[in-house]
Amino acid sequence: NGQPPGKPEIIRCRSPEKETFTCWWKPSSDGGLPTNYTLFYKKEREKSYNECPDYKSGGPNSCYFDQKHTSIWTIYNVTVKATNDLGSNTSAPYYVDVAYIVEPDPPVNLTLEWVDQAYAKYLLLNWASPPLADVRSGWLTLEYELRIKPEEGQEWEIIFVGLGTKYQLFSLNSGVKYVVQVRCRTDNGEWSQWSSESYIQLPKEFRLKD
Amino acid sequence: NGQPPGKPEIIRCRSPEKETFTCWWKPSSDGGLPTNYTLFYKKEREKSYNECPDYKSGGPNSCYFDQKHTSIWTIYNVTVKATNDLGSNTSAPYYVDVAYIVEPDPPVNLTLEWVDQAYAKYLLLNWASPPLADVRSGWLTLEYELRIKPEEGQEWEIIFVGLGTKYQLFSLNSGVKYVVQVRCRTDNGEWSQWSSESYIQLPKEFRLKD
Amino acid sequence: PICPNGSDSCQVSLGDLFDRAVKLSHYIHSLSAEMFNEFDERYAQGRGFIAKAINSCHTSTLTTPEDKEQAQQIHHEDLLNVVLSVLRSWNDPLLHLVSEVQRIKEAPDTILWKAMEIEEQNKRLLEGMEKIVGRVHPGDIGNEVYSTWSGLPSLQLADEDSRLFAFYNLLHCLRRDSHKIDNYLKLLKCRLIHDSNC
Repeated sequence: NGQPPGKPEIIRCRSPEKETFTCWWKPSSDGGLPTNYTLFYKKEREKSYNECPDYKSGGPNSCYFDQKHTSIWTIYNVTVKATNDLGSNTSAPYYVDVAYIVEPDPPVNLTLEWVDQAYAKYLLLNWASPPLADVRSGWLTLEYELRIKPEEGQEWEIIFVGLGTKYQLFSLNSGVKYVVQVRCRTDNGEWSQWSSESYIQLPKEFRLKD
Repeated sequence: NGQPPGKPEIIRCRSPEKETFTCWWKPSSDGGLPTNYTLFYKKEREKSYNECPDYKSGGPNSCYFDQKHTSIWTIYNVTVKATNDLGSNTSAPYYVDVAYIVEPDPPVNLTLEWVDQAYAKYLLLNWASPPLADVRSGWLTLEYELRIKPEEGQEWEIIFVGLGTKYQLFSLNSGVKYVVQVRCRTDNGEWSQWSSESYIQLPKEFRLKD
Repeated sequence: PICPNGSDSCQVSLGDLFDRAVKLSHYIHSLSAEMFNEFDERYAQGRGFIAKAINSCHTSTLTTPEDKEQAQQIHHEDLLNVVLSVLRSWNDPLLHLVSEVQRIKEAPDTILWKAMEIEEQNKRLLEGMEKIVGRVHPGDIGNEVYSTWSGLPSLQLADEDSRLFAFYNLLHCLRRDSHKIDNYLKLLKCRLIHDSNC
């Protein structure tokens, strides 16, 4: 007994650095029988479908396209086919242009330093772009956003920083322990996840000019 | 009798939004005779001068360059010539790079709000970018600076804010009436005028967390 | 003060020219992306336009780098010419887009304003690119290669679905090509001004 498989679905495609990308699918019912999945893709201007080059690197139910298989500004038509002994079922086509699915990894090495000089006291934040992202050649241009709150506080304050990888925060409350995170995005794409948290305990007594 | 005119001088050029610009000149002695002024300009590598396209829109002793006559890709060499019946006198050349003479209008809608929460008490400042620049955010990236002082005080404290249009100010003195203003500039342009003043009377008794 | 020693050496530096070109290309792309998204949400939901939009940009005849490796291997002179060709290919369609958008039923002002702003800024960027090419290779204002556009009749079709697809396709291609231009210019700037060390 058993049934042909249900219709699977491509649920998401993502590129971390506009050089490679991964697509994931969601299986449907397997009809009670062993079911295997085959992903096919066709690029603009190509007549026939090709099969997924790498089912492993992206984890279960995924297909990973390395640099050799990735073109930008080209529409990929991606489908996945579920097959078991009683038949097969193919997903609706999922159209994707790698230029518009870039979600970078979070920034790294976020450091916080309290600067106490005569003319100004401020918190100096420094971070680095995610290692995978080729910012150096200009292939990827990242803009950043940071958020900060007192460790005990509920509400994050979000500050859009723009292109730089350091920031000076002037107006903070003395004696408070703050937690900070930073994230990035490229060309109106998706924001990365927030970086891991960094903490700093501000010195108790500093009075701005009375 | 009478004299040839004195040497006039181009005193200032300003662009409000990197799309148009205006130059002003200062007449010198008119030699006691009716004197008229002609403004000439030429762009990089151009051999011959062109005459001012519009003497009216910018007010007296001015020349207005509309969008059609404004280019951000070239340096302008601008001179003004004073002429009367006994001769003429031409100013020294004044060089203009439109990207460096952008002086936006001041920010608007500056509001002040005293926030009194368990973990923090601070003055919350909010403002908006000048209308002309607002529609073209991204082409006109504005950064902001605010200044604050007790109403009776002499010395302003100036705080560079960066790209954001709101700010939290912590270390203020209870019971004092403060006056605040904010201004803006594009990345390599001139600071705008200060916005109109906003006032706030801080509550008498509040203790920062000890 | 600019031009301290008079007018002969007085010109905008190549670095400043590239800064302004990149700022403008970034701005044009973000406007194009916003305009496409706005049109897509308002007029294209559930019509399956994306499937028909495949391989139908008037600029697809131009050979352009399609990944990082190709973009980094191409000589900067050729990449500058690619940018010029793509920009020139959009002068005509952008002109018509502005007039035709006004005929779309209940076209929001925001789409119309963006179409006008992009048309204006595209001309400005083309002026800048010709200046940059002339500076990088004196005497050369770049090849005159560009793709002609013959899409005006389709923007004026009586059948609404076909006409809306024509707009969708044009805005989709504009988003794509403005992204290419922005990306290529950022590469060129890093290569020529910052020795590939941005």
